[in-house]
Amino acid sequence: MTEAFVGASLLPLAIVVPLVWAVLALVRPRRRPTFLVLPGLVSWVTICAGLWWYTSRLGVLTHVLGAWPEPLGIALRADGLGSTMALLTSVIGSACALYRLWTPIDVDASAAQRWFWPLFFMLGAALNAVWLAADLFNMYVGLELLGLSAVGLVAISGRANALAAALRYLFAALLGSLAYLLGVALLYAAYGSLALSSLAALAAPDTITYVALALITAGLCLKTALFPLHAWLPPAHGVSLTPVSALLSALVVKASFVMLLRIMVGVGVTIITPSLAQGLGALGAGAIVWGGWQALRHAELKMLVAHSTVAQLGYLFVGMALLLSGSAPELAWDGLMLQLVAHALAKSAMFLASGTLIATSVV
Amino acid sequence: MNRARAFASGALSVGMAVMLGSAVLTREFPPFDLAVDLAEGIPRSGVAHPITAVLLQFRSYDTLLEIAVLLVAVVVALALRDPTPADESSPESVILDSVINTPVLTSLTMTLLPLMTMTAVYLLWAGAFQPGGAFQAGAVLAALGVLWRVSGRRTGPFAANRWSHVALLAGFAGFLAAATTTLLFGRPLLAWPSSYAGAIIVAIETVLTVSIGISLLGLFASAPAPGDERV
Amino acid sequence: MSAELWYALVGVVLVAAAFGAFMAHTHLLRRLLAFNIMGTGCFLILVGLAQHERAPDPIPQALVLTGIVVAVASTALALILFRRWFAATGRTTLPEEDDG
Amino acid sequence: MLTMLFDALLGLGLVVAALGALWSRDLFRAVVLFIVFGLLVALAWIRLQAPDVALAEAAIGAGLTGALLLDAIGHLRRTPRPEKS
Repeated sequence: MTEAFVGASLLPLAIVVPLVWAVLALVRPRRRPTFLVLPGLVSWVTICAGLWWYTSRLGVLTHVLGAWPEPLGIALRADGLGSTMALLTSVIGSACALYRLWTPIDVDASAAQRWFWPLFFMLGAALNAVWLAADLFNMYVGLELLGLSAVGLVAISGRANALAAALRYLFAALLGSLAYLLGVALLYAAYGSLALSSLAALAAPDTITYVALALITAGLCLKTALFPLHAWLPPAHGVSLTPVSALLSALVVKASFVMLLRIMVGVGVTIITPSLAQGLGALGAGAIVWGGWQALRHAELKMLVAHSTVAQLGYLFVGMALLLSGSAPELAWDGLMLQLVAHALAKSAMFLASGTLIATSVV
Repeated sequence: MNRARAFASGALSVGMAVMLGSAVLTREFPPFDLAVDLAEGIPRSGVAHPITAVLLQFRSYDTLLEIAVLLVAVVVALALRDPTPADESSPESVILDSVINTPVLTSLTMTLLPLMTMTAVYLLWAGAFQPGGAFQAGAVLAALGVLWRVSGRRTGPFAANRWSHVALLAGFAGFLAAATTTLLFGRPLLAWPSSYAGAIIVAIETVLTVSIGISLLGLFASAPAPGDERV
Repeated sequence: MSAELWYALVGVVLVAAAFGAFMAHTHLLRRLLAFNIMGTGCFLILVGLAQHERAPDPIPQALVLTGIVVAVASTALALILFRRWFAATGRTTLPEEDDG
Repeated sequence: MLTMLFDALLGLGLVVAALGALWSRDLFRAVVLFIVFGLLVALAWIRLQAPDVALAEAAIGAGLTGALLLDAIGHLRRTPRPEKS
């Protein structure tokens, strides 16, 4: 077996293994899930670390699903961005899972205990599916899986404020993914293909492409909670169980951002004018100011941290604007990656720490 | 609704119409056509009906994730079931009940039961070479389950028990297993050898039909509490 | 005009009308209706425009089948949340204090 | 000619049913119009030579979603709490 083959086989495993654990958690829901969850986490981190290692050695890895080559079939593709995000997901996901296992402080319903793990592993699989996707419609299905499992995790405690936050989140997510799907429909009608790789070569600056990109951008910005489309985020991230807040802020909002980044770089880079890119950057700058101001005004710790996510996401859009306006693309790319990784680590740690702080100070 | 909100949503609606309309009307003939690839791929796919070939061969990974979406919805439904269980004898819905629950309907359901089951089986079987397939057949099964519940029954083929739990999971678990097994043979995910592909697809579709039916029904009632053996 | 283009344009009108209604209504069930109609309009555009001046294309049709199942799963999830929310508070809308 | 007339009427019917479902004052009537809309869309799918989608739309889009929504309205009406609008 060649090294490239082993590396490429890790791509589907990064998605299949969490799915398998989701099924196992459904088949035998237990009161003490440690013995079920720990092997799942270990295998998940191992696979993602292996994927990252192979990608850093061999470059971009591609796995042609069903042996049907693109654009008729679908491929999974791991580049530096995708495999880094997958590794980050497995590490942060494991941290949140361990927190959940070992500090069961904010468990307030037995239902939450029982149904948490299937949704948790589904969320992990969906995140990896988005990081490794290379097809526009496949990204849509991955995004829906992500959105519904995230909404489920927010709502799982069944408290009224969690239900309100979940409903607000769900309706924003539904509108966002529908706008995205409209854009995809237009792109398929215009180019006859859904594979990012073939679209990159074909994209032309005509009306239908601009409209499609506008819809995709609007939908994904709503899902990434870019100012001023951010109203759904603070309640959803503020009222959930602590490990769920950490997962949502660190990883879930970045999924739609990474999709937008891939589409912009793959399809849009030749047709997005610098002024359009600067417009996105301006919104990002607005998010930094507004999110920071709102964070200052909130007294409740988790709401404060949630508003800081709005501000930090703004930096990502500023980075994307720099990348697309093309003055120093490599520097912008480095900055983006740094911000993606740093914010994910810092924000998940902050949520987990604030959860512990709240629990110990109340009791 | 206040005036500003009405005005803003009207403006958004018109803007959307202009934007989409201009895009649709100015589309030029696409440079790319998958019809050739499709025509070439279908003979090797193991199924004759192009849509089934797309759903379970060319884009089978989409379908796998889609079944996962359905499963997530059912899991959330189970997690958030009404904590106070409804009175077992009460009908599912007042409106549906007044419209539907009559002696005529009850006897009609009994007549429809075998008929709709046959329709589901036919659709499943037809999916290999003409319109039909797991989703349509599953939807017919779910519709049958809805009728069954609305006419006030809690027992029988659509009751909550261990078997409905198994049936709920079997579709996704079976599909996932069939997808992953190929990796053991050094083939890509979901790449079934073309000589077995037809049989594998029929098997997957059969299990999926039952699972989709039970899932959709579970979403409707969110009461066939699978695995309700409280721990 | 081909029938395909006609139905794609009908889809455009449906999406636009439903989008407006989605933004205008606060009642969650009405928003859900609007979401479903918007989705259907989107599917009509997808298939209609892809098949305009071309042979029937099974790929968008299969995508629509997937989309319909995803839409019904989302709708069902929204209804479950909505019913629990209504049972807890008696409200059919979201709390509007930070609606913006 | 006849098919063109049919297409024109069906498209018009779709828009009218959708507007009714979106703006009807009575929620029950809105949902019924939504189900009618779903059945009309199934006809449109047949005209677009997509019988598979027509089947799924009629069974899931109109049938199941309609039943889900009707059920939810029944739930609203049964509950004694006053409905805020």
